[in-house]
Amino acid sequence: MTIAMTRARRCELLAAAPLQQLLETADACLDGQPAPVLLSGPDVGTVVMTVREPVEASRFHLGDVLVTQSTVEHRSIKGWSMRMGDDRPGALAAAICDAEVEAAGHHAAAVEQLCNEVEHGQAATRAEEWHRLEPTVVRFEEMGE
Amino acid sequence: MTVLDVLPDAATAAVLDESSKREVRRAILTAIAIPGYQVPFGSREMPVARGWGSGGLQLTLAIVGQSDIVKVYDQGEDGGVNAANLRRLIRQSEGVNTTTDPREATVIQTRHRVPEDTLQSGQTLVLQVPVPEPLRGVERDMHELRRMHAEGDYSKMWVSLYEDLVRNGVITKTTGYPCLVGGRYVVATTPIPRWDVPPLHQAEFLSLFGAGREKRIYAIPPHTDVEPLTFDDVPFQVEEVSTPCRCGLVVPDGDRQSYQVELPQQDGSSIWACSDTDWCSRQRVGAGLLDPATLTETEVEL
Amino acid sequence: MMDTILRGQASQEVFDTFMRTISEPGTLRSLPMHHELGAPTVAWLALALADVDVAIASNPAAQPGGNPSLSQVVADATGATVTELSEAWIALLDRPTPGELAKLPRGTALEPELGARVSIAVDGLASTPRDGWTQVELSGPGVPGRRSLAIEGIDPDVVMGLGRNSGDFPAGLDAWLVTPTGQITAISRSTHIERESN
Amino acid sequence: MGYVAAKGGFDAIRAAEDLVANTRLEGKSSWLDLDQIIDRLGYAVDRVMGEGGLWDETTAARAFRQAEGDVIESAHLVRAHRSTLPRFGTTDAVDVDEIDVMRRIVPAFREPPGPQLLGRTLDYTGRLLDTPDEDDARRSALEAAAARAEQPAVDVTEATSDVRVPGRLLDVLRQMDLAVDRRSNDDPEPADIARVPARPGAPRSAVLSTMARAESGALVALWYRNILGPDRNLHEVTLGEVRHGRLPVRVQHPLIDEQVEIGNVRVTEVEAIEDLDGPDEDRTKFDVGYGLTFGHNERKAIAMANLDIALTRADAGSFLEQSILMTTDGLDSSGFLEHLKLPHYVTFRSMVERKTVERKTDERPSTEAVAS
Repeated sequence: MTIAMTRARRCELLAAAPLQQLLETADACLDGQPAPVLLSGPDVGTVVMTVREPVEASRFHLGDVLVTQSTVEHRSIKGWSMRMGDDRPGALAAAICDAEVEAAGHHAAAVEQLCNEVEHGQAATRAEEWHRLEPTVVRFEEMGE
Repeated sequence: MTVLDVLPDAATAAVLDESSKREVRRAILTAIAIPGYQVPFGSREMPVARGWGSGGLQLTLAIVGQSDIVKVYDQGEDGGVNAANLRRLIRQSEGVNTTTDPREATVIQTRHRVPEDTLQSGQTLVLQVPVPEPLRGVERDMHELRRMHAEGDYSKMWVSLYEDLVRNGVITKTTGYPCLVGGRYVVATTPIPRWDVPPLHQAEFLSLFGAGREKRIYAIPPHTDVEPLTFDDVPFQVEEVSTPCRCGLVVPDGDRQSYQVELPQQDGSSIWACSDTDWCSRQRVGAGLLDPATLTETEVEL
Repeated sequence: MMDTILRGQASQEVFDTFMRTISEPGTLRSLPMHHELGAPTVAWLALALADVDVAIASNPAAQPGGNPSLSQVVADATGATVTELSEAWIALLDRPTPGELAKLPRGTALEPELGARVSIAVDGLASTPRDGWTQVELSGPGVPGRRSLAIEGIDPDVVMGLGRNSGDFPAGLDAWLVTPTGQITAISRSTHIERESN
Repeated sequence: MGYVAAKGGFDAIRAAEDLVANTRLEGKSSWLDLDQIIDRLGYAVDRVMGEGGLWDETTAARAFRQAEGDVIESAHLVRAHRSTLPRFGTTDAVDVDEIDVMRRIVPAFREPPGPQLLGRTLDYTGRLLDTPDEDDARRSALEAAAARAEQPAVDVTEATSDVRVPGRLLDVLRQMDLAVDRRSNDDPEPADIARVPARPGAPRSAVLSTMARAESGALVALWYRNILGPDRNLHEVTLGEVRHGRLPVRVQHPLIDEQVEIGNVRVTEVEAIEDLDGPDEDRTKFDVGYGLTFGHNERKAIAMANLDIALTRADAGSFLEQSILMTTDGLDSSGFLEHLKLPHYVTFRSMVERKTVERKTDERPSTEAVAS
């Protein structure tokens, strides 16, 4: 059973998906289909990380972030992805998965299933992290009157 | 078919991409249009350290095309380690041919020298500049430095030259002698010796100066005045060259010797050699002292 | 539609022509026409130099079909931003009026690099006088002594508004004049211009 | 003969390169995997990312391995690599209030809103060199990991957002009317120091970008110089926030008009509160400086925040701005320093020549008369 999610959310989860599972899912999407058209990339490049600081509420560039971007046409639909790091296979696979769902292909459910697993995995990782951090919170004795 | 089957090979990266080249090119055009003005540019990090010719390298990479022939030399020497390294980078990145003969070269990248051969129209001299600011010795505040250039206010520089003359009897500025370009901007002539300043005046060739670490580009177009700062009654002096090269040659066409560097010997004596090794070799071949075959560059691709 | 993107070797060759002309104002050169570009020669300065960091503008006369504008063609090819003449880093002008020229940024003595680079479409260029053409003599950096230049298809007041007259030097405009067939010359902001009567 | 033949330099370079590469490859110990470097030398990796100005742990680890642990050389490799890559664009500006903390301390108050979360820090570990038996140490580490794995699954709802994304002390100070409010509605485009070199007169965004990728030691030295040295631009600084946490990286999806969070970066963030005591300053208030850098590097972020507020307060004509903008980049300073190793005999010869000429001038009678 899949939960319907927005395309933006799906792209976020595909960006975070483990490479091996992503490749397996994308390979399934390609099965029996003509080769996808690579509209751009997959290319490794940078995006400038811009932040808004609190003192003047103004923006500045913190630095660059290494990313890989890919745009494909699969099942006559455009798919896009951007993943952190130097990851050309992953970006290409994620763009194919994106198009598969947009085109309501046979494996759309598998892609959504992968996304759901990633989402649960992220929540579990975060909870596990807090579980280890929480004991380092400083607990104060009540101050005497 | 899998994702990996359709994944194309990654494009090989150039040292400087098209967009970075365009930025350098835009700065070059402004530099040429305002001779001697230090144009700020977004100097990229190069595979060589800042201070090792990264400014000259960016200029050369930005201007060369496939028909260009590039010479890179350092202290007058094509075999110098840094020159050889830069030459290899340029050749690998842009696929251009290289030479040691400045007469064949269309682009000559240099550190600290101008070729002894008179360069011609259409040739471009690219100078690696460590410190582009000629006034830094007399003023450190960058706001004030910018104002001085903007207003053409070089009085502090003149005062400093005058004090030097009074204190020392001569102007003791050695290399990178300050010059007025096009009657407007004072420039640092990189650390080239004073010997190399006269060839820049009303030259046939274009000179481009690149300071990568300080992120400045400046230029001297052909047919432009380059006047060393000096006083009416104190003529500009190039380095005295009294001893000929150990090659023993007197230059055939007369009064212009070549710039000599000193090679101290164990016994305290010195011998002297032409700093421009390619020029020296050709003179020696001309005099029958050297086998012409040795002039052919035999560098191998790494 | 022909390609409008200049890259690699072609981009370098076109740039080299612009660099050589501004190095020696008033000399005539030819743009490397073997690179067939789907844009008039007046746009080549921008096609060779612009990218996402550059703002470009053109005047109404420089827009042959009107739609898309010449600036837009360049923007699509280079990623440049289209702007007003008063904000232009590169301006593409056909038969400009002195008024249009006056709108362009000239920079300041502190930041002369903010002065615009201008590409101006003209009908003809020659190094010797021609009847009815605007005749000027150039001097200054890049010119040994004096150099004659004859220009067809330009308002003489526009020519006289270039070079040293384009601003309070070192502020000013750097201009390239280009014919439809790719003949090109340049007048940099450091060039002195004197008008000659034919 | 001491003179280099035309080909000699090239051969020597190649031989030196071989010596570097071969010594690295022929080392007797096992090869250092990138994962190992990221896992076990994390502070070095973070420092390389911060000074290299590029977030990517793998690239930083690769550079660190190639540079044999030389951080500045690693940062150079990272930046030169970045020069070869296209820039796809800019992220949507992320508000730093979104930092998801892994560590957060507030030295200025005992019990600030939100937690005093020590997180993973070396601050309180005894600085005693650990000398256990290597095999024992590995065995007990594995046992501890196995024990943790057997613990029951954690309740995923445990972490609440007000704890993980706490409010910041600056806002508390503002509510107490103790902080100068420098927020304004105009939102200037941030300076891009990779495209337009920062020089004095640059906007604050350029100063912050410069410090974010400055060499850590240079910032700390400049900070200390302003405490103890001749440049006394700092005096009573108290830290508001010190955080290590994650910031989302959001880009525009090109096919739909929506933002996509493609991942996150770890950052260190600091607020530095400075007492205001200048003649033109509001003595009843504090002002705050800001520091932010890639990775976990608290020394750098603290120095940055202190120098930010110092610069805000510095007198016109102070050299602090020029010092920050022009002297803190590790590649600039190291490159220039190292270029001194290049041959300089052409220029040195010119200097020697002037000495000789000066001596001749000194020998003239008129000069002797002046001297006596």
